[in-house]
Amino acid sequence: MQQITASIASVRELGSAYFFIEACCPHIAKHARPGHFINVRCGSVLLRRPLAIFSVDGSSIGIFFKAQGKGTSWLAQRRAGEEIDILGPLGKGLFDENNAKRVILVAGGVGLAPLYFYLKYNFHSGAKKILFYGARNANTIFFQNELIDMTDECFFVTEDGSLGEKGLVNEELRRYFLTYSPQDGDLIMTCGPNAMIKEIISFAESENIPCQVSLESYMGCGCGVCLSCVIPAENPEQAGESYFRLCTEGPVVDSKKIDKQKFFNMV
Amino acid sequence: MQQITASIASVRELGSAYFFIEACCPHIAKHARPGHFINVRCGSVLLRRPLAIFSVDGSSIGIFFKAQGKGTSWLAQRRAGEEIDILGPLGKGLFDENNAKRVILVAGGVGLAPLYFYLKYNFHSGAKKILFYGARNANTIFFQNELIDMTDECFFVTEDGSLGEKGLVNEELRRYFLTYSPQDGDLIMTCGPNAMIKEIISFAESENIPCQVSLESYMGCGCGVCLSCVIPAENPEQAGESYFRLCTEGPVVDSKKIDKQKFFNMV
Amino acid sequence: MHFSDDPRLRVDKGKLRLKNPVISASGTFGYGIEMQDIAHPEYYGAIALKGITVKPRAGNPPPRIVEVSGGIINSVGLQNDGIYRFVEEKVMPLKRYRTAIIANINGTTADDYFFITDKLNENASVDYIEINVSCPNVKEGGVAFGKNPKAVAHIVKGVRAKTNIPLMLKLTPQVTDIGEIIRAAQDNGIDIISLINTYPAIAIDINTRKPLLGNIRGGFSGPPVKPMAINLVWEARSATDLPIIGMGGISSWQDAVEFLLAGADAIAVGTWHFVEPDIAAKINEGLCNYMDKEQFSTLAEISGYTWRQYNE
Amino acid sequence: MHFSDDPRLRVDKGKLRLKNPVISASGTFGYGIEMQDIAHPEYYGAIALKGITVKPRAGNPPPRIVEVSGGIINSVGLQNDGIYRFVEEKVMPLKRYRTAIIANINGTTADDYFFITDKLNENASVDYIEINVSCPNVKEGGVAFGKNPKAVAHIVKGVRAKTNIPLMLKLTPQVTDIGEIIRAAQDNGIDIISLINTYPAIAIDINTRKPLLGNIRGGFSGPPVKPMAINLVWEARSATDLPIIGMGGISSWQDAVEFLLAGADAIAVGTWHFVEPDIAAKINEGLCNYMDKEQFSTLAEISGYTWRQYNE
Ligand SMILES: Cc1cc2nc3c(=O)[nH]c(=O)nc-3n(C[C@H](O)[C@H](O)[C@H](O)COP(=O)(O)OP(=O)(O)OC[C@H]3O[C@@H](n4cnc5c(N)ncnc54)[C@H](O)[C@@H]3O)c2cc1C
Ligand SMILES: Cc1cc2nc3c(=O)[nH]c(=O)nc-3n(C[C@H](O)[C@H](O)[C@H](O)COP(=O)(O)OP(=O)(O)OC[C@H]3O[C@@H](n4cnc5c(N)ncnc54)[C@H](O)[C@@H]3O)c2cc1C
Ligand SMILES: Cc1cc2nc3c(=O)[nH]c(=O)nc-3n(C[C@H](O)[C@H](O)[C@H](O)COP(=O)(O)O)c2cc1C
Ligand SMILES: Cc1cc2nc3c(=O)[nH]c(=O)nc-3n(C[C@H](O)[C@H](O)[C@H](O)COP(=O)(O)O)c2cc1C
Ligand code: FES
Ligand code: FES
Repeated sequence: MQQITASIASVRELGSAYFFIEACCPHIAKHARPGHFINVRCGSVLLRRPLAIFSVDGSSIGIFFKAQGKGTSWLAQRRAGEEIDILGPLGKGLFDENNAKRVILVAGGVGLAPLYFYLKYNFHSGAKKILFYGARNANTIFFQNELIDMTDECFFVTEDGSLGEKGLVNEELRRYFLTYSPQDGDLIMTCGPNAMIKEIISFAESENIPCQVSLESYMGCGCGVCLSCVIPAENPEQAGESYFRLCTEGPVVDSKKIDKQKFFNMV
Repeated sequence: MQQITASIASVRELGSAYFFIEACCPHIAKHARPGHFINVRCGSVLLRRPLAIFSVDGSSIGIFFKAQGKGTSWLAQRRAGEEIDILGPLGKGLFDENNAKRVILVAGGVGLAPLYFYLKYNFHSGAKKILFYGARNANTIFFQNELIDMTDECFFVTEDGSLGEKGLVNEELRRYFLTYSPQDGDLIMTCGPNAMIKEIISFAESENIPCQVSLESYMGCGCGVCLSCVIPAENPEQAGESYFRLCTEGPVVDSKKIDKQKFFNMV
Repeated sequence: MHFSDDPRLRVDKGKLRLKNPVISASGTFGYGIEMQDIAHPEYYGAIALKGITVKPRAGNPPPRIVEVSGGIINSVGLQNDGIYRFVEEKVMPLKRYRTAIIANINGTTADDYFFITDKLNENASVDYIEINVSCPNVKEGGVAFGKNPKAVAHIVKGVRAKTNIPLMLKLTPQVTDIGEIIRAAQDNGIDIISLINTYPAIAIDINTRKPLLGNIRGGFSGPPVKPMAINLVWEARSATDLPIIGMGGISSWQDAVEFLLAGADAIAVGTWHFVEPDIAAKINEGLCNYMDKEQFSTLAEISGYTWRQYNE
Repeated sequence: MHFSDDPRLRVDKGKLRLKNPVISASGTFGYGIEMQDIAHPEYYGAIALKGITVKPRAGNPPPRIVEVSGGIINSVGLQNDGIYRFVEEKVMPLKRYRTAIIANINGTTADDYFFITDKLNENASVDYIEINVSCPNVKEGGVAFGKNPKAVAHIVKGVRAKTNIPLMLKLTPQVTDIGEIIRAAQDNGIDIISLINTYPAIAIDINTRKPLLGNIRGGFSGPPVKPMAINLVWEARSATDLPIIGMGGISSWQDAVEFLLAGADAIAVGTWHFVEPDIAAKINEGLCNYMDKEQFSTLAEISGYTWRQYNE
């Protein structure tokens, strides 16, 4: 973990308020693994904003984000050559394909970020990779060529059908498995809006497919000291473990670790 | 009084952190008189910052200021075409030459602003105008040609002697009057740092020369509602009048109105 | 029709009856007419005038205001001309506008409050009396009364005995239990609760090593106090059914809605007048749009909405 | 030599003896070692560990933190593994660093405090015990104790009877008279006063009309609370000669100096850890430079400097 004033190498406006920024931070770039995130100071906003690492290129890392509120909007207005204050790499629970034979990745919106990194990082791994990437419409499905290149099968899903299948990404996933039933060695990795995650988890658990999910929560420190970012834990050993810290035990966790009922009530 | 989102016509960096900005605000420009000020919203700074009106040109007004802290630094970074939120014209006590025959103006640093406006506004008035303009060095004496044009006599005074006389402007004033003694119909107008003002007032009062002084104080509203900007009053009629509001009874006041002892202790 | 006159914005709870819920907080809007070019008195449901005392008061030595931590600290110290000149010079000029007038009354003794009330009652020229027992900027009385439930009970009772003009009590946030103060006032006939006044605060210049305010200590207000004020409004709502005027850090119609949801029946704007003098009009407009969007037809439905979800 | 070890920064007043005046505020720096890559434990004069209770506690439902008005509201609610696992798992790993260790202890009953103290006393592994009677995020005990001088007296007395470990009392700002609480603690053997904890606060989302925190109410901290905290340090200094640890909104060495001038003998940083994890090192460096510039040779000369100008 390092705090660094990183110089911005490039800023790309991808359209529809989505941005891609590359920043030079050799230490973070060197240690980054899929699932890791950084915590970025965003102008006069107080708390740092957590963003997944999307890619690593030499001594730079890339982030892919949507300008939502004050913090990410400030970030979106940066220019190449300016500096940003970054803390990273953060997170201990990471995407880990282990001995999976077939990895099914399900991304919703900017939830693509850590999964994209997974695909790039594990390009040469033995597992078969199938991506389901959902977004509102064709304008918000990014990096299409790269994604097709990095996967064995790649499905784009849009709510309005303007690209790929029409509908929600979780419906598409379900449909896929109706045709090609689950196999031994399947592993689902997912990141996206909570409504989507909820569906993916229920599906995975009902089909007994292991499921790694990258979650979000409000974070204070990003480093495990404030206990703000917690997620309800399934079967805690004692009261002090009823919640786990997403920043240090996640952001990627096995879906089994989450007390689903509490978590989905909460979000 | 009007609150207006004024478009910035021009920004000139004068050097040494001094700036001149022109902004389009027809109503204010129309009603502005020497001594009037505006209250400007400066980015994320909470309170508006008071600045004297320096000049009027058609439907624009000019301000002349030094980037001191957060507010004025923000202002200094504006660019032509951007907008600023202005309240003005503010102030009721103004520079008023009445029937003075000879007006002696004493300016220190940015204290030049309202006096410059006075000179411009009263260019055709009958009074003789003598300006003493002091600053740290030659780099911080601005508008020299215009000032020479607008005055009958014009003395520049710098602390390091790099332009005009060397020393403090109040010493120069005293020296002048040693040679050309006070006359009936003399009137002093002054604006500048408190240390200077103190000297000017004592001199004027000891020589029985009427003295109009433009003061500064911390302001909340600039419009008379908060009672923050007060100055100790000489001979108040009752306790409620021990202090007067600088924003509505000033910023220009007759030196006789000020409880000098209290005021100079305070600043 | 101006938004400020939209009938949906009417406040009508107990003794609090206003054409709209936006009030100017005492001490931040002078005597209501100074800024009429840009902030017309009729934008307001009511105008709370600068605090008055029996005798004229000089107020505190300047500097009286300083900007820190996103807010301001003020130590005006109740500079005013006293009750004798108040009605004629301050109230009368405002009478011709369609807005309610609130006299904010202060004392260094309980008798001061009673005396001022008598005077105000004689000519019945104000619509509400706001008993200020929360000024942090005076040496005697002020917040010392507001921190003591017995003193509050005594003052409210005495003032109540002197007048039928609806009474508000202006509370300090710097207390252990705001409910205790409210109950003491309610038991003695208060009609309306108004909160919060400023928080005692100090700022020191590390170079001169002197306090930035002439009076050392002042009262903190502006946006930073909002989350604490919302909490106190919530607590006040839990302590009483009386109408509540919520304030502290309001700078937008969204803030106003937040106070209403927490339990306020009306709101007041203080510090933000210095930033956006036309804030009252903007809040009324924002409230009307919010009511359209969220399909509220009366302000009363918004007032306490969130509080009720957890307390009924 | 690192600035944090500069001998001029030593604090040596009563029972408070630290190598430098910068402390990590409880709950904002975990158990001291999590961030050591960027914020080394040895930058600190002392580290206050996350609050502990007798039994493990789940803490409050998320969301537990929200950013509002330039500060944050948290409602962590003392999630911890309980005293039994504390010494072995939390204190021991920190022992090998040159910094003092403060255990922040909490209870829903007075006996809880006594029990924890017994355990801590047995193995004498911590340097200070901070009695937290000011947590706004627990239903029982917590701030309810800290608002009541009798409860404070009782708890301090009982804890004192159990140990010679120097005792700190962590105070809530939400009281009528902080002096009263301090005197109650001092009369019963407290060694050091530590203030402020967070202000009770609420934020409501006007679209969902729900509170932003899972627990409705939380504690407000960060830069906005500074001027109020400075005032309370000033008041604490006026009430006692005991060493004072000042905190609330510190985000720079300048803020630290301001607290010292107002009367603090040491300071703690909380929220700002989340923004600048290396803040402790920066404060120590800034303090050294300030001492050079202003020609102070000991920290004690700065502590209370401004307060003394008006009180001696
Ligand atoms: C581990 C992790 C990885 C993330 N990766 C990405 C990514 O790669 N790309 C991307 O676009 N977004 C990502 N996010 C979400 C991103 O952090 C939020 O969009 C961002 O914080 C919003 O800040 P804002 O100031 O723009 O919006 P705000 O107006 O402050 O808030 C908008 C919403 O953002 C969320 N949010 C606000 N503050 C925080 C905080 N301190 N911590 C967490 N969430 C917060 C809240 O849900 C809030 O309602 C990630 C979040 C987490 C926790
Ligand atoms: C009537 C009047 C007219 C003025 N005209 C000019 C002018 O023409 N040109 C010019 O350069 N300066 C002028 N000033 C001074 C100018 O207002 C301050 O320099 C400015 O407010 C500083 O703000 P800041 O945020 O840059 O600095 P800060 O860092 O906020 O403060 C620096 C200093 O500015 C002063 N100051 C800060 N806030 C206020 C406030 N709300 N009201 C008054 N003073 C404050 C204080 O003395 C403070 O120590 C005038 C002041 C007054 C009262
Ligand atoms: C400059 C100033 C003067 C004030 N004078 C008074 C007063 O005379 N009487 C009173 O009850 N409150 C007074 N207050 C407190 C305000 O009415 C209000 O309660 C407080 O500022 C909180 O609201 P805000 O955050 O919107 O400013 C004053 C506040 C300020 C800033
Ligand atoms: C996330 C968080 C958790 C906290 N937990 C505790 C705690 O367990 N015990 C305690 O005494 N104070 C706790 N506090 C209060 C801080 O120690 C400190 O008193 C307060 O935040 C004010 O300082 P600041 O403005 O620098 O944050 C906590 C504060 C925060 C923000
Ligand atoms: S964000 Fe602080 S513990 Fe996870
Ligand atoms: S600045 Fe508010 S009365 Fe003068």
